[in-house]
Amino acid sequence: MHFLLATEPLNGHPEFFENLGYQTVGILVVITSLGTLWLCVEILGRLLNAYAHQAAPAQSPAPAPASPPSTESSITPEICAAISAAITNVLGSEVQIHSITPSPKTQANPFVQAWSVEGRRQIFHSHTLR
Amino acid sequence: MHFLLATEPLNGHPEFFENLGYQTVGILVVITSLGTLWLCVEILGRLLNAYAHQAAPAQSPAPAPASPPSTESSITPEICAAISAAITNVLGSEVQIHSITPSPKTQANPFVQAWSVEGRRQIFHSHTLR
Amino acid sequence: MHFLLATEPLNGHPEFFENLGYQTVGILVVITSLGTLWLCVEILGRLLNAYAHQAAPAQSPAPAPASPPSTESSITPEICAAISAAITNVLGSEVQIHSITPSPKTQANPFVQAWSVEGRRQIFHSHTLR
Amino acid sequence: MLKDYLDFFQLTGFPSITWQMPVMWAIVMVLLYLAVYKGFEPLLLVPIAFGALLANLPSVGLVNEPIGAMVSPVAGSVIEMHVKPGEFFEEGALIAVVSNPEGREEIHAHARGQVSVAHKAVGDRVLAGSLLVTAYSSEPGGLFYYISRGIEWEIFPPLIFLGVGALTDFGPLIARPITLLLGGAAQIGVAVTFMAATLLGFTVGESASIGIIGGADGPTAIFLSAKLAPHLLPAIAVAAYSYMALVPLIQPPIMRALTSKQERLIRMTSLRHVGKLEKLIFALLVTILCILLVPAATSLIGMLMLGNFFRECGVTDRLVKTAQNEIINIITIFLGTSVGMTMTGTRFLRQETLLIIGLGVVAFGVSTASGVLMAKFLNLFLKKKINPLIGSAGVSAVPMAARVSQVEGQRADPNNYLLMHAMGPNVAGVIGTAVIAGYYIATVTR
Amino acid sequence: MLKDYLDFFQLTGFPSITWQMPVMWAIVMVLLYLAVYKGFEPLLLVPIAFGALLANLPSVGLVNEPIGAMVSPVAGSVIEMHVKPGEFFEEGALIAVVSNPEGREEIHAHARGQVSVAHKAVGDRVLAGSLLVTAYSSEPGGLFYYISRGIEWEIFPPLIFLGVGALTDFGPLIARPITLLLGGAAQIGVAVTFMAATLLGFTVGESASIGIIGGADGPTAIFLSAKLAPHLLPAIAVAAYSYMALVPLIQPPIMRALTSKQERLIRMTSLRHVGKLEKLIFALLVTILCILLVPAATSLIGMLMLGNFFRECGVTDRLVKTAQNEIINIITIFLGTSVGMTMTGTRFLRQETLLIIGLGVVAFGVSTASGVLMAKFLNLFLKKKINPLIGSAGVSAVPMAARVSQVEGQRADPNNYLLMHAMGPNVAGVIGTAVIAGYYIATVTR
Amino acid sequence: MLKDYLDFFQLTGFPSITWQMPVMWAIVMVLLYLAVYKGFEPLLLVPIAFGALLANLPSVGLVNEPIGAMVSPVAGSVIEMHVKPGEFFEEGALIAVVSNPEGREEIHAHARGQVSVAHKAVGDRVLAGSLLVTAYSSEPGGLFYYISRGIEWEIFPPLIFLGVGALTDFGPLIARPITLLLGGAAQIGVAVTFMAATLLGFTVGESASIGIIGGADGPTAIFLSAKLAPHLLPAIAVAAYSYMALVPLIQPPIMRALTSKQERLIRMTSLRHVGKLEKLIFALLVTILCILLVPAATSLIGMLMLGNFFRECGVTDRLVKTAQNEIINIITIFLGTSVGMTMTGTRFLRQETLLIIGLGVVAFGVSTASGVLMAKFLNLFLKKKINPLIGSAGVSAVPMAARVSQVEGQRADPNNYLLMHAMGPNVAGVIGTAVIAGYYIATVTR
Ligand code: NA
Ligand code: NA
Ligand code: NA
Repeated sequence: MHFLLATEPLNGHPEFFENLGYQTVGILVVITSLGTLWLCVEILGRLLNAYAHQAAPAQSPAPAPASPPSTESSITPEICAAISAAITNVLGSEVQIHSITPSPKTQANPFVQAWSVEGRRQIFHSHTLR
Repeated sequence: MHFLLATEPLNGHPEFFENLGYQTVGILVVITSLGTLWLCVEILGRLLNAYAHQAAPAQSPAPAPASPPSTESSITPEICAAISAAITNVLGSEVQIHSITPSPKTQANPFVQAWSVEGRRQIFHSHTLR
Repeated sequence: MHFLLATEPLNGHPEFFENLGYQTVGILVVITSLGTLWLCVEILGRLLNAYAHQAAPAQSPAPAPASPPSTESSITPEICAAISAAITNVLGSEVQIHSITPSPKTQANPFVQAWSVEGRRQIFHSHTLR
Repeated sequence: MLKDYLDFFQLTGFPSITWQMPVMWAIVMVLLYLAVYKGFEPLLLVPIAFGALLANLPSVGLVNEPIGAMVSPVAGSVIEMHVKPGEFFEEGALIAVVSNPEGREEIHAHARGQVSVAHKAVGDRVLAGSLLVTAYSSEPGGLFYYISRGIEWEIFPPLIFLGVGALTDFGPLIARPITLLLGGAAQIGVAVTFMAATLLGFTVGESASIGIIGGADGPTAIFLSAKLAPHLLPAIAVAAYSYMALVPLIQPPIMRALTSKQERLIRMTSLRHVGKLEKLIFALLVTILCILLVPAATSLIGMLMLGNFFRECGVTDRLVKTAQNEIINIITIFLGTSVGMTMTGTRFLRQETLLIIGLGVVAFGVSTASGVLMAKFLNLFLKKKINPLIGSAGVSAVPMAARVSQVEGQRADPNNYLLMHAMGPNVAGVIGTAVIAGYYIATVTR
Repeated sequence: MLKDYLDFFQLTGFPSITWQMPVMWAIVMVLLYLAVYKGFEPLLLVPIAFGALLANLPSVGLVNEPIGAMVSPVAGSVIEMHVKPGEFFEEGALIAVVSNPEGREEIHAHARGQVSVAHKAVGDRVLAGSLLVTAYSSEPGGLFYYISRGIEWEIFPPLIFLGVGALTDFGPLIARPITLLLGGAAQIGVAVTFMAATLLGFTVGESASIGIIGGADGPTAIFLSAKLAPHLLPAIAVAAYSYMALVPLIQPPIMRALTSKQERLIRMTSLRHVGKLEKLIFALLVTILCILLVPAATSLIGMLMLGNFFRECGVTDRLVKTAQNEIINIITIFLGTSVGMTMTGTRFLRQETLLIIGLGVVAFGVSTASGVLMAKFLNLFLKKKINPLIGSAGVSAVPMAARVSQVEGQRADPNNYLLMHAMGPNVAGVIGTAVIAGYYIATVTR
Repeated sequence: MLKDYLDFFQLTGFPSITWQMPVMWAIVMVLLYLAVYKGFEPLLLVPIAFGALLANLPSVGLVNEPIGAMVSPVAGSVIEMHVKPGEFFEEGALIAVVSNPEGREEIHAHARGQVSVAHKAVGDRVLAGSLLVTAYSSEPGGLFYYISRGIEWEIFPPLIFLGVGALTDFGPLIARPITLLLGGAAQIGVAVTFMAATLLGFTVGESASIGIIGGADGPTAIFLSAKLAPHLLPAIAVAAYSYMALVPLIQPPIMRALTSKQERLIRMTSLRHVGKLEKLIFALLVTILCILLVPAATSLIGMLMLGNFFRECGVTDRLVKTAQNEIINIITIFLGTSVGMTMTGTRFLRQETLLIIGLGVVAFGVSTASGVLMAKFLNLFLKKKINPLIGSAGVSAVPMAARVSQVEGQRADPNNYLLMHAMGPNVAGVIGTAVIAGYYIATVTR
């Protein structure tokens, strides 16, 4: 495919202000791209959530009793062990875990939290090859 | 390697009967190829079987007592489970197995049958990548 | 990179003595190469050993009590089994092991020996693909 | 600087969006939905669809040929020549125009570069393949220019067949070799579809490639259409893999229509055990016989049986595992995306594609029917009857079609297990399709 | 014979040792020490360093081009032509000399051969790419002539990205998409370093390649410098991978200097669960948007998201495992050694290399600072504050930079777990760097 | 139509069967029998034999070169030119004839195509490599035309060596480095066989390739003969791999004849533990020294020690597993079949093949003897005696030859374990053979 070059391509040794303008445009392009992406993902998330809430009511009561109310007591020893293992794994054994308390702002239930931990663990494991 | 073209190669937009003849030859070629193969494999199987029967007598009595007479009672729970697992695996869990009875025409002993089941299971597992 | 050909390259059908000389040079080249390597490795080994001995004293007494004195009784059943398995593995099952006695000249402790056995086992396993 | 920023959007892909692109994006979404949520051959359709997405975005550096020799794609006269030795040109620049009675052909630059030699001048006559211009550029070709060599050079399909051979147990076929004929009969669907395509106005090369959809064998279909009708490759590949997934919907009505209740109840004797030696000789036999009879099928049949020999000989474990896993997986990723990459809107959004999709159903249907009818025909002569429901498995689509035989058999008699019997014609269909593909390659001019 | 033996040493590599070689051996030893004993990205630095060792030995048959067409690398006049048709020549023989106002360029033979045609004579004018001599040889090119095609043709970096995509969970980014802006802001380090490099006298192509070190993304850095400044590739690759390993040393002081104790104590709300559909749509969104906005980034972004789609769709297990393991491992071996192979003493032992290493620290530092400052800037508008310590993770260097955020966060408050929050900007940085690389490719002339 | 059907058999391969083909099929069966039922290096011999089967069938599209430039393979005069620009030609058509005092050489078309340019006319003089005709075709080259590039370009053997290095523990060699000399001495068999081959009328290039069979190192043998005597490659490869499997038959009588009972009873002191650092330095030492001394061995030695460095450094686990498995397995499949593909009847069914097979035994025998005698020679000077039975392991054939040493040792004294001691010369033999191969490459003209 063929693109007309609207701007002269930068070449050789440009002057300072020419270069500054060029770099600013570059950063704006990056921010525009990632910003657009942010908006799209934000909208997508809300759409899917709205849809999920519409679809959920019929089935949401079912899982609720299975997971106890999300208080501090909800951190079972299993979850504790999982978190410890994950953190040791990621940060090395020289790190000590003093206590695990659920973030007070967190609405997610412990299963979701465990999922997060596990998800992160996978990420950290995977990225050794760049 | 070089082959003289005995027939004119088919090209462009042939007439109906020319095409019909051409396709019939094609199917005959396929049937000839696979038919020849059939004959060869048939002969091969008999040769090997005849050879096996000549070689077998000395050792065939040995395995016989090990496998009980091939009656209906020969389907052990293990074989039953193996067959169920294989079939569930292949046909999905919506299939229910009502009963397993050895085919009355079958001379093979349960070990051969189990082999067959296992062999098929492997085939079905393997062919997910085409 | 470019190398001047000091010697005329050998080509066509050389005479016997020309060829003999040529081959002798070839073998000398091989011996020179591997001989130099021998010397270097010999020196390397001594340097590293000397360094290790300098560094060792502080920590060498520690492992000593852990490993019992390296007498004939030091061949534990585990090591015996490991050696048997390794040898069966390498030499095939038709070989029978009559007895395992530590080589009288050996100063190495059983752990080192076990290491050797394992190391060799790996080698033998690995080299099936040439 | 604000101007520069706005100017930059001249460089983005937005001005290059054509009406076909969003249409193709929608098609891609449908394919991905079928693959991910409906299980339509996802291992192939996911890479194909994602490749098609990339092909229908205004990408740069993805598919362009490397600069070097620019040749005339057709015979004719040079009527325009836009460059002189030493001149620089941009990507997409018009280099020359060649004209002949059938129209005019423009030669564009695939990347920035500089002309070294102009071999022809305005007015010169050229042949297909004549060198027009030699140019010089430090830009390489696009990523998929290189990866697609595996399709252009017909390397990927035989390597997939190497893995398929390593995954296939020909035991059931060897135990009852007459089922080879069922796999042969299913090729009638290929021949009938070929004729139908010719009647609809396709050339013979195109018709052969369309017909082979009825063989229900992805790699063979890709191999043949890369050779005889590369411009139809994406439509044929998509049709072939989609219908393979639809086998459980397409086949049963045909099978039931062509068989009586009594025939569907036929029980078949258990298959005998097939030993290693027999399997090894079979692999060699197929290789020798098929290559002698249809030399043009060599690379498919040869690799299939090489993989199978690895599998059965029992002493090349490392190699068989590599063929079954690494080789087949790596090639599948590259094959799928390369096929998708050819699926540009201008090529895919045509009436031909609809015709091909329609003809594909015909092909599968006739193949199914021929297999069933061949089984009924053989039953006229056989003492040990064949349940005609296994005839439909001759279309290959391994192992889907064999499963369909099993399910239909159990619908008539829940205690009838046709699965293993259907594997014979199922794998025979793979050989049959390779044979008829070889016949077409040998006798059809592109 | 003794004479022959001594003569043989004329054939050995000893006479070809240059002063650069032992210096490079020492550098190789340092790199290997860092990789093996200090854990500096060993998967890349070990092959690079070993390749560099081979490149700095008087090897034969390792990197030479195959004989065939010899073209002039520059425009000018042929002032010497040393061969005639039919003549044999040895490896390294001087074939021709081309002269132009900027100097004289010698064309040497890469292997033994025989001249078939001499296309030019003394006094002829030639262009870059003009054919000088066609020759014939039975010697192939060197091993790494062929393997390095993967870098020259820009195939390896996108294939590595295929594997990276298959290894990356974009969930944390999708759960809090605003962190995309942190990954974007970190590219300011790239732009600033570009400008600094230009001020130090590098050309724009070189400066862009140097700046991208700040992106902390090995494959992107290799991709860009192979395109815009291939002669700097080894220095840039070594700097990029070394600094990635040094992230835990470079980042913390900057992070602490730019944040208040209070900011470092900010706790962030737990991330919501992100479902499969959302992840799949995200992969397609990134592909479409980024390619539309920056078409030149297609092969990087396209392969990254293809691998990620394989990962998230759940039905292509075989393919995702192959992309995560076989493909990425095989390509890493070849990529690393090929990069090392370009690291010859004459190319590496230059002042530029020191400047690049210096500029690399600037790049990492400014990127880190920009990420942190962007987080503080966003906090001016946000109700749910972002802990600015995760801003530094926007440089990518996955997952090292996110670990640094976690460690620094816990230094302020041992109960604050920033790890998962830092993964968002961390993976956003990969996309951001690919975007700015695409911008440079589209707008900078080599 | 019946006529058409019968005509079709003109298209089959039957008319192209030559007397050599069935003979070669029989040879293939023998090789497969040895590989599958006798365990003769099946990983190599199965692909080689299956490749040879394909090579000796009248295949189509398997090995042909792609159409494009047709060059004269020899110098001489064009005495016939059968095509004109614009003309179409069929596969196999005679294009031109070049004649010189040594005979006439016909140039045939490898596929259908159309002539673009005829560069020469009848009467013109041409050199080897001169362009005769440029043609155009949509047909690609054959599958193994492409796969065999790995042998032609000498890529496969070094990559196999990468895997071999990753599989080899040089510990026993480092623990007792004097065994390097045993591995060196075994190369005397190579030199002696070279001389014997020359006396039997082979050229030096051929003789070097035959001699190297005595090195008992498949990849090195293939590497050298691809370079110096490609027409003998199949015979040499088959001989090399077969004799490696026959080591347990060939070596023991020689070993017993050359040693006294007392010598066979010598017990050797246990090997010391070799640490990681020592192994890493060893890998670098071998690389530097061998390349300096024999630059032509670079690609073999370099890849061998790169693989070994991966193995021993302990931080590149992913890479070492890939080198040991995927890379070596994939390349083995392609290498083996490519070698087999060169084994056509016209090339293999010659007196030379019998001579090569005979010389191969000589090579193995003399190598064995030289290793044993070198051990006895060294014992004259050593305090800690070497059991000369481990000298024979210097031929490499890892680990077969070391096993033979162990078995022979235990025959004399059931409590003597020579296995680990024999691994030293065994792996030294690999280096020794690469060194002498490098010597030949540097000094022998093909
Ligand atoms: Na089929
Ligand atoms: Na980045
Ligand atoms: Na050797």
